[in-house]
Amino acid sequence: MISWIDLVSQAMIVAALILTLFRLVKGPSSFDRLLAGETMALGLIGLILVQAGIREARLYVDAALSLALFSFVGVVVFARFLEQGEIDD
Amino acid sequence: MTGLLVALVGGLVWVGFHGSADLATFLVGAVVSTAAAWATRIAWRGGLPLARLPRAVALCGQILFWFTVDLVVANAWQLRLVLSPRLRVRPQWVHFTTRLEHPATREILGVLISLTPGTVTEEMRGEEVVIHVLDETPGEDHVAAIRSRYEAPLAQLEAL
Amino acid sequence: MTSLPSWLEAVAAGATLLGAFFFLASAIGLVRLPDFYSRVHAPTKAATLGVALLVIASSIRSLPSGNLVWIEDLLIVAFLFLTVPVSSQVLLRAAATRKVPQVSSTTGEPANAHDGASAGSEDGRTDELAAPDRAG
Amino acid sequence: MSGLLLTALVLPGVAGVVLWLSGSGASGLRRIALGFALPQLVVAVAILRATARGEILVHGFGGWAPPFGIVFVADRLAALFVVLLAVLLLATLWALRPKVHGEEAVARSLPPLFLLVFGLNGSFLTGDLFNLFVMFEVVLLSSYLLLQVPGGERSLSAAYPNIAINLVAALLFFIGVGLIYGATGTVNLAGIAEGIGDADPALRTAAIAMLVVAFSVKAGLIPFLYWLPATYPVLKGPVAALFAGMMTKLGVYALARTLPLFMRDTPIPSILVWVGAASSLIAVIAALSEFELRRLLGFHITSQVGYMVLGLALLSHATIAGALFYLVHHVLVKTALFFVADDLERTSETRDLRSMTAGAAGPAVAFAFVVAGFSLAGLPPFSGFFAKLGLLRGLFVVSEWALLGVLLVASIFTLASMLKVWLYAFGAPASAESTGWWSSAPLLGMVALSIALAVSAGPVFAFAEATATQLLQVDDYLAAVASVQDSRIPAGLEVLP
Amino acid sequence: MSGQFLATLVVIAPALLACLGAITRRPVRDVATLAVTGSLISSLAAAWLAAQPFRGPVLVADWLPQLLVSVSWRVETVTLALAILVTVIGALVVQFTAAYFGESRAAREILVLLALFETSMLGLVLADNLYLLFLFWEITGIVSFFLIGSARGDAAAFGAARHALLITSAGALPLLVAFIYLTSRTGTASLSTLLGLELPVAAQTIALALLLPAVVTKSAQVPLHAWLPGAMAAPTPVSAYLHSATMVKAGIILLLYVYPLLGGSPLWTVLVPIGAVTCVWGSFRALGETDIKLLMAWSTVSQLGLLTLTIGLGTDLAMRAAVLHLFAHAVFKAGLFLTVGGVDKAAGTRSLLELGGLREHTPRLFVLAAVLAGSMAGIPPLAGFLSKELVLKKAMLSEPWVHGIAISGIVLGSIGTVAYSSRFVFEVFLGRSRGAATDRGRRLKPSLLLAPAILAVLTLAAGPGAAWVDRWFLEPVTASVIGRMLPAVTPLSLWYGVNAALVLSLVIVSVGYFSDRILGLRMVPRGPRALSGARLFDQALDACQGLGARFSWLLASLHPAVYLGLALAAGLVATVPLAFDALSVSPPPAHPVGLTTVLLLAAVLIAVLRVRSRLTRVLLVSVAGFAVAFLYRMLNAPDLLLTQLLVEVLVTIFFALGLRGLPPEPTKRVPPAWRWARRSLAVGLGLLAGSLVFALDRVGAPSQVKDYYLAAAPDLAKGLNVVNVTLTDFRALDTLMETFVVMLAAFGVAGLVKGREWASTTWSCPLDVPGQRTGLLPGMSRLILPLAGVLAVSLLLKGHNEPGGGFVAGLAFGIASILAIVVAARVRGLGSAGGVSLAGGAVLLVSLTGSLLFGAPGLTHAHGELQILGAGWKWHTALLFDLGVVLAIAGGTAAATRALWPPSRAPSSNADLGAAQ
Amino acid sequence: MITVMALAVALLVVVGVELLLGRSLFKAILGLSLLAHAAHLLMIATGGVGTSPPVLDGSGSVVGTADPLPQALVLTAIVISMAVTLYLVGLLQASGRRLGASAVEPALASDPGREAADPGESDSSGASP
Ligand code: NA
Ligand code: NA
Repeated sequence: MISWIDLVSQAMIVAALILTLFRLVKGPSSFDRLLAGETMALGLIGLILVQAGIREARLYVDAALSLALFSFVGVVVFARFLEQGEIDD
Repeated sequence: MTGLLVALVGGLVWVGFHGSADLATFLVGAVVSTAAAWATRIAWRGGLPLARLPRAVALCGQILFWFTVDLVVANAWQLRLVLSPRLRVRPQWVHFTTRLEHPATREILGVLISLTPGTVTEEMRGEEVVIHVLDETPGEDHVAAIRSRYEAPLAQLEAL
Repeated sequence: MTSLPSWLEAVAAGATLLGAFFFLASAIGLVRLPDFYSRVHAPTKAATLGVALLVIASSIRSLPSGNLVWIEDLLIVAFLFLTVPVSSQVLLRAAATRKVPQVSSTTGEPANAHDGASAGSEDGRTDELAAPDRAG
Repeated sequence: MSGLLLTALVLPGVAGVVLWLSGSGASGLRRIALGFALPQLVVAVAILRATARGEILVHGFGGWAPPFGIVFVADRLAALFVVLLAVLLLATLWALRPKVHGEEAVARSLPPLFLLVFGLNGSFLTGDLFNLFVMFEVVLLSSYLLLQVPGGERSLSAAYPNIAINLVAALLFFIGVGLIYGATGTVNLAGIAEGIGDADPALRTAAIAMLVVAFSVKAGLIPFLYWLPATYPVLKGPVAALFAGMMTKLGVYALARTLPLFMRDTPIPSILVWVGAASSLIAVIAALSEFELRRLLGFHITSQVGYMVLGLALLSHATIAGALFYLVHHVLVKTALFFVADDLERTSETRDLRSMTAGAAGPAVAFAFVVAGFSLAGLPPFSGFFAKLGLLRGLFVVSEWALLGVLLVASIFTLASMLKVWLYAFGAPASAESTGWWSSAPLLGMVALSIALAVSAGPVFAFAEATATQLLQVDDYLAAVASVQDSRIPAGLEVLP
Repeated sequence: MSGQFLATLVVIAPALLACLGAITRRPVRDVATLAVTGSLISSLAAAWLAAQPFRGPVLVADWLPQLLVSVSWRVETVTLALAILVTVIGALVVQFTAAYFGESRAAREILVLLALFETSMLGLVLADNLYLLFLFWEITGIVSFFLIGSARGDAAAFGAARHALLITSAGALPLLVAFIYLTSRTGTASLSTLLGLELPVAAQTIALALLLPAVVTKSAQVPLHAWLPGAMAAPTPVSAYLHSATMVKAGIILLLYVYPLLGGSPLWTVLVPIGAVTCVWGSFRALGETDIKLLMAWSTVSQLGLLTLTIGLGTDLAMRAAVLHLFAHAVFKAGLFLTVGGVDKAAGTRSLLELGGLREHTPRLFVLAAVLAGSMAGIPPLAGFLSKELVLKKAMLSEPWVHGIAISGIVLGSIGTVAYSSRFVFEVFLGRSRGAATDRGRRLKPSLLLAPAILAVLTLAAGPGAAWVDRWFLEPVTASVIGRMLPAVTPLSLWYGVNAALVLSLVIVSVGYFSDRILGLRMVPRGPRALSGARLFDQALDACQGLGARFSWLLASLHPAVYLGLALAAGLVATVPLAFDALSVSPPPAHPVGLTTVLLLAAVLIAVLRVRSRLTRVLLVSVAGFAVAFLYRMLNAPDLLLTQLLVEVLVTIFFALGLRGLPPEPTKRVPPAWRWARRSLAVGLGLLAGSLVFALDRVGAPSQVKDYYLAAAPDLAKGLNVVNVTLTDFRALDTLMETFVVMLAAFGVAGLVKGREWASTTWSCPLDVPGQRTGLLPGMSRLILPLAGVLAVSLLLKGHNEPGGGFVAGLAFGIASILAIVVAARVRGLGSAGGVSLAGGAVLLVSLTGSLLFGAPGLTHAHGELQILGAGWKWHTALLFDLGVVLAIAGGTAAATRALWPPSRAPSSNADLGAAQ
Repeated sequence: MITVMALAVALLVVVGVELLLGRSLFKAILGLSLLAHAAHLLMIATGGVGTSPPVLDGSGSVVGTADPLPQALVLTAIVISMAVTLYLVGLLQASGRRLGASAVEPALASDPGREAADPGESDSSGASP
């Protein structure tokens, strides 16, 4: 049963990722894209967590943890330069 | 005091990182986090005046409670909004002045506003807080809710 | 290592499904909401409730191992609580500064509506790097 | 004895770090640099002396026996390269003077220069294919830094062509290592040599082809040479000389190392022979049309690397010996010619032969050019003649008449472009106030070495022959690597001295 | 005195003494004296050796024994005779040169070069070792190059010098092959030994065929003769020596030397037509020349043809004739050139259109010229008559078809010779001046007449002393050439009675004189310009340059993408068989989650190609990185997952920094053909690369190390994370070097952007003016930064047993430091980020060498357990190593970030930055 | 997983090559990153897939454990390619700022006059030719 649920959950997250990808590509503003990028990182964290039930999978949680702490830095830096108009939208 | 708190929290976090709750792990964690705090002390302008722990914990609990409630209730509400066939939103920029004095508590307020569905902090500049409200539901005063649920306990925390 | 009681299993399963569902919902929000400022709200939700639920599930599942790995899972949530508001705030402010269009139904004005000139390249200041490098 | 190998690696690494950390001025840095380069030469010579006796030095890093740990191996081939590099390093440092080339340029050149040597020495000594890949990267990155030392537009616009092709090469190298691992189950060179026979032939060929393409890019063979004439004119003069002497030779080294070891049973070497031949001929004709001195010389590098590669790829004793002797000659002479180019460009303040003030450089430079240029063209009595003779003899032994013809024609074109340089750069008598002999000392040093090579052609050729023998007798190499024992420090440091 | 010493002395004496003079900066007169002395010493030594009974090779030293190169001389009558010829003429030319130039810098240079040339020519004639012979052969060419081009700055002279050197060197290459062939075949490179061998005719023919180009080029045979008239750009004394008497004879000498070895080849006869054509063509061109020096040059061409023709007759007697004519020609032609020099000095011109009546002013020169020219024309009783008579006689004895060619060649050529000889004498010295400044003709210094006079005397004396010449010179030398005594032959004499040769001689002289004096015949006035050899050579060289420009364009000037595509294609082309193999088997079913990931990846990648904005592309590629990271997760590679994610974050940040203020993307559309080529290449390479995965799965060999690593990591290396153990222990050297790669890249970024390294920049980059705006970031980072630090340390510490390790921790610290840069108004300490990085490098180097102290190889780790506070604290030096990695990576990342970070926007800080520079 | 990897590698190479061989320096950098991913996946494929990560639990059982060596090699390669990408981004920035160029151009052939006039530091005056 667990595996069925995992599969469905993963499918939902992947579906979410695909929708997010749509937003990333579509924009229209660079901020939308950044937002979508960040959301995709969250989706990856979600995927890793869904798979984290078994012992070996625990080994991947550190990755999720690191991503949770660091993925926003890229957004922050990009947002800075977008705000200052140094990167074309 | 702050240092002790940092060490304590850090030790616990460390235990979490390592998934083994023995004294040695905790001590290492405490040392490491103290060192980390020291190394990044430049970023710590001021510091958290958290002197009285029990009261602080109680206030934090209060905040956490409202936070959880908001999270569940407002999320459900927002879920409905997003999934409704005819999606109509009335966003609103709301400016208000916080009575919180310390930068740290102000920022915690800002974070809490963002984390609860329906509102996102746009700017905090001194006392001025600007938030973006996703859907201005008539009859619901976001600012009032924020004031009562988060600002008030934070102010009490400040006062400690 | 003992196995999990079935009710806990069920709770974990439910949390997993619900968490994933919140992800999906926030993604739908991301797609459907009309302007950038509204869309910022979406991932904030996924980060909060979605991840929190997944973490609850994963923590429950890790219980039989007997050690405290679930703290690590909780840390994920804690970290996201720290970082996601920051990034949404930064994005929001930057977008407002750059005057990203918003739905006409919006009321009020963002913080930077009047001081947009304080940032951005319109102020005519040239960047150090763009100027000829005369050093040496 | 095996500590020597470690020392040869560590010295330039430490030097690089120290130079970067040091706050002293360019002259001070140069003194520090010389302080490291001299012992480097001593160590290199010590390695050479040991290997000349037929010994193969090994050093098993981490105390792990191969194929589990990385092992350094110094046979004659490796020792030869290490010594040549140490000599070139000294000459380059000697030539690179703050007063002449600018304080900042010298200060900025020295640290990456030593890290370049760090990577090069590592490449020559390593007995592990993946480690070689990493060493290549160190070399590459250092060279990128050195390329930017002169500053200016041209440095910058030369960067991408240089980087891109080398990255593609690195990519192929990496995949090639992967395929080799897939085919033989190891990345240890000796292990590969042992396992390659049982590997799937198609997989083996694919892997080796990738490696060879990667090495060919490094060696500047046709059609992958475009980065070379773009790069060499940009570098600071003495650094360009070191590059000219050693950078493409890294590719040659890699081929010399791997061809006999594990590429023999594939069709690749026979293809490589023709790539080498085409390079030697086409590049030298291309050189004929160039008017920028260092660009011209850059094409020559490809041409002569072509000689060496075809000699190596024929995998016969005579041609390998000829190619190795040619290599020694080429390294000395090509470095000398780049020193000449540096002198000429500085005295006449241009890089274009057409606008060079003929005779601006002094008689010392003219003399050096005569020796080096005619040597490059293979004219007697200079070292190039013996080098050419050795290769021709080798080709004769294996009855490769067409290749022989290619070599002969290429050498005439070489002469033609040397004469062209002579016309523009030295066509008029030296001016009275031209640079003196002392300022050309590094150049004359290289020329003296080239003359010494011609005079002592016998012993050097004997070494080349012994090296060829050693390369073809793979068993010696394998035995040496197999002799590395597990020598970890037991728990608790019982072996404390 | 030993033979080795004397023979060596013969060779080196001239150069040695001249160089001695030049190095000690003696005046030209002294240098000349020294050079003449050197030549005379050589002469005497050669004469001494000739007087000794010893004949054979003497070995001085082995040079490159593996290739049979040695320094050894051939002490034979012919070599010694040639040596004497070279040195005597050398001495005379040097004397003349010194007188001709007077005190000048050029004279000193020319004298030294002449002496060097003399030595190389002596080496050539005396060398026993074939390679030594070749060596001197080439040196004569090189020295000749400098002598011809000695008028530096003169483009025409340079062109001539280059022409000469390139042609003769090209011709010499097959000679080298011939020598290699002979040595490989016989195992000896000694000419003496070789001459005693009997080679099969086929081998003789191969060797001769390879040797002929050298002869044809060096001795200026048609059609490769054109360099010789060009070489007249050299000063006249130089031409006298090199281009008439000695160097151009090298080919003839070589033929004489190898005659016993290769004379049996039927190919030998081909020399006859070559020589005949050259003889005729040279004469006819000489007839058309108005510059008397060029006239002499063409005359030399003609005479060399005559010599070649004679040798081509291929009999012992023909060799005898050739030897005689070789010496005779050397003497009279050297003399004639020197006379031309005298004319030039006396009249200031060499043009027949201006000269005339010079006898009035320089009667003695006229006499000398008449004698020497008479010898050239073959007028009895001069030496030239003797030798030409002999040549004619031999030619008549040959086979019919050879006979025809030879006789017609000789006759036609000689008629021309007579004609231009008479023209030279009559038009220069007799009649009246045609406007040349003969009126200003000074009396020539006696020193300018000495050398021609001696040569004239020699040529004059040969006729009457024919018997003597035969007995003491011709007979022994010929014997030495052919390797045995000649059977009884008619002795050399001025008078053999009336025979066909004599009749022909008379016909030649009279027809020649008649056609010049009476008909005023001027054959081939200038020669058709298109057929001019020098012009053809220049055109060929230009064509080569053009071809080279085309090659250069193709090889180095196309768009880099072409070469990159080539390299990729070349690298992957060998995988085609594997691909076919892989595609023939149906692939295993795909994992559903994996497949979904790949579909997502595909969507992302397609989007990468289609979107427009750079930022979108960066984000998409970063998402692709996430997808790959997730594949790592599915491939059971937790360390890779962790590393890949942090790398993606870091790289995205760098792109944010790197995209600032860029010019717009290039808009020029790629041509459709190229686009299609690129697309097909991309798809093809993609298919190949993808099929490699299947191939590896199907035919891959098992790992030789995996089981050991899995066993040794926990037991010996004391780490459970085998990947980390591999990185810090089994293969720690990779890690060490790679860390340096990161450091270099980081410092390189600084060098690129700022144009200088991090060390020389002062850094201050307040992002926001403090207090103006806050937001959540500054406050939250107070929490985030220490947490990041704790996380990084944790990743470092547990890396040995769990996912993590130095790289990951370093990356985490690096990202944290970027955050700090973003947040902080001013972060002290970051200024030394590069220093931190280098400190990391230092730690790594320490751990590389530290184990040596314990007698263990580099990078050997130690581990143990310390008892403190009642608990066992495990320690492992791998941690120290990883610490170095952390420092280097984190420091490097921070340094690179700082380099790319925009400088402060506040005007005050701008001023600071300006001041710092 | 083999099929998944093969597909991923093929996709990455196709798009990587397409980007690398274009006119834009920026795209080329992205292309190189993608090609690096492909190479890394290929390297993992050399060791087979395995069923558990090469992080041991101390129980001594290593059945089905993935080959650690390719993973270690790939980790090294990831960091190297990161370093190179950093450098390339620096190059992108420098080309844009100092040369005003965003396109990959054939290597500059001889430009001696200018170089001679300004052999020292950078001159960032004009756009790239
Ligand atoms: Na040559
Ligand atoms: Na050459």
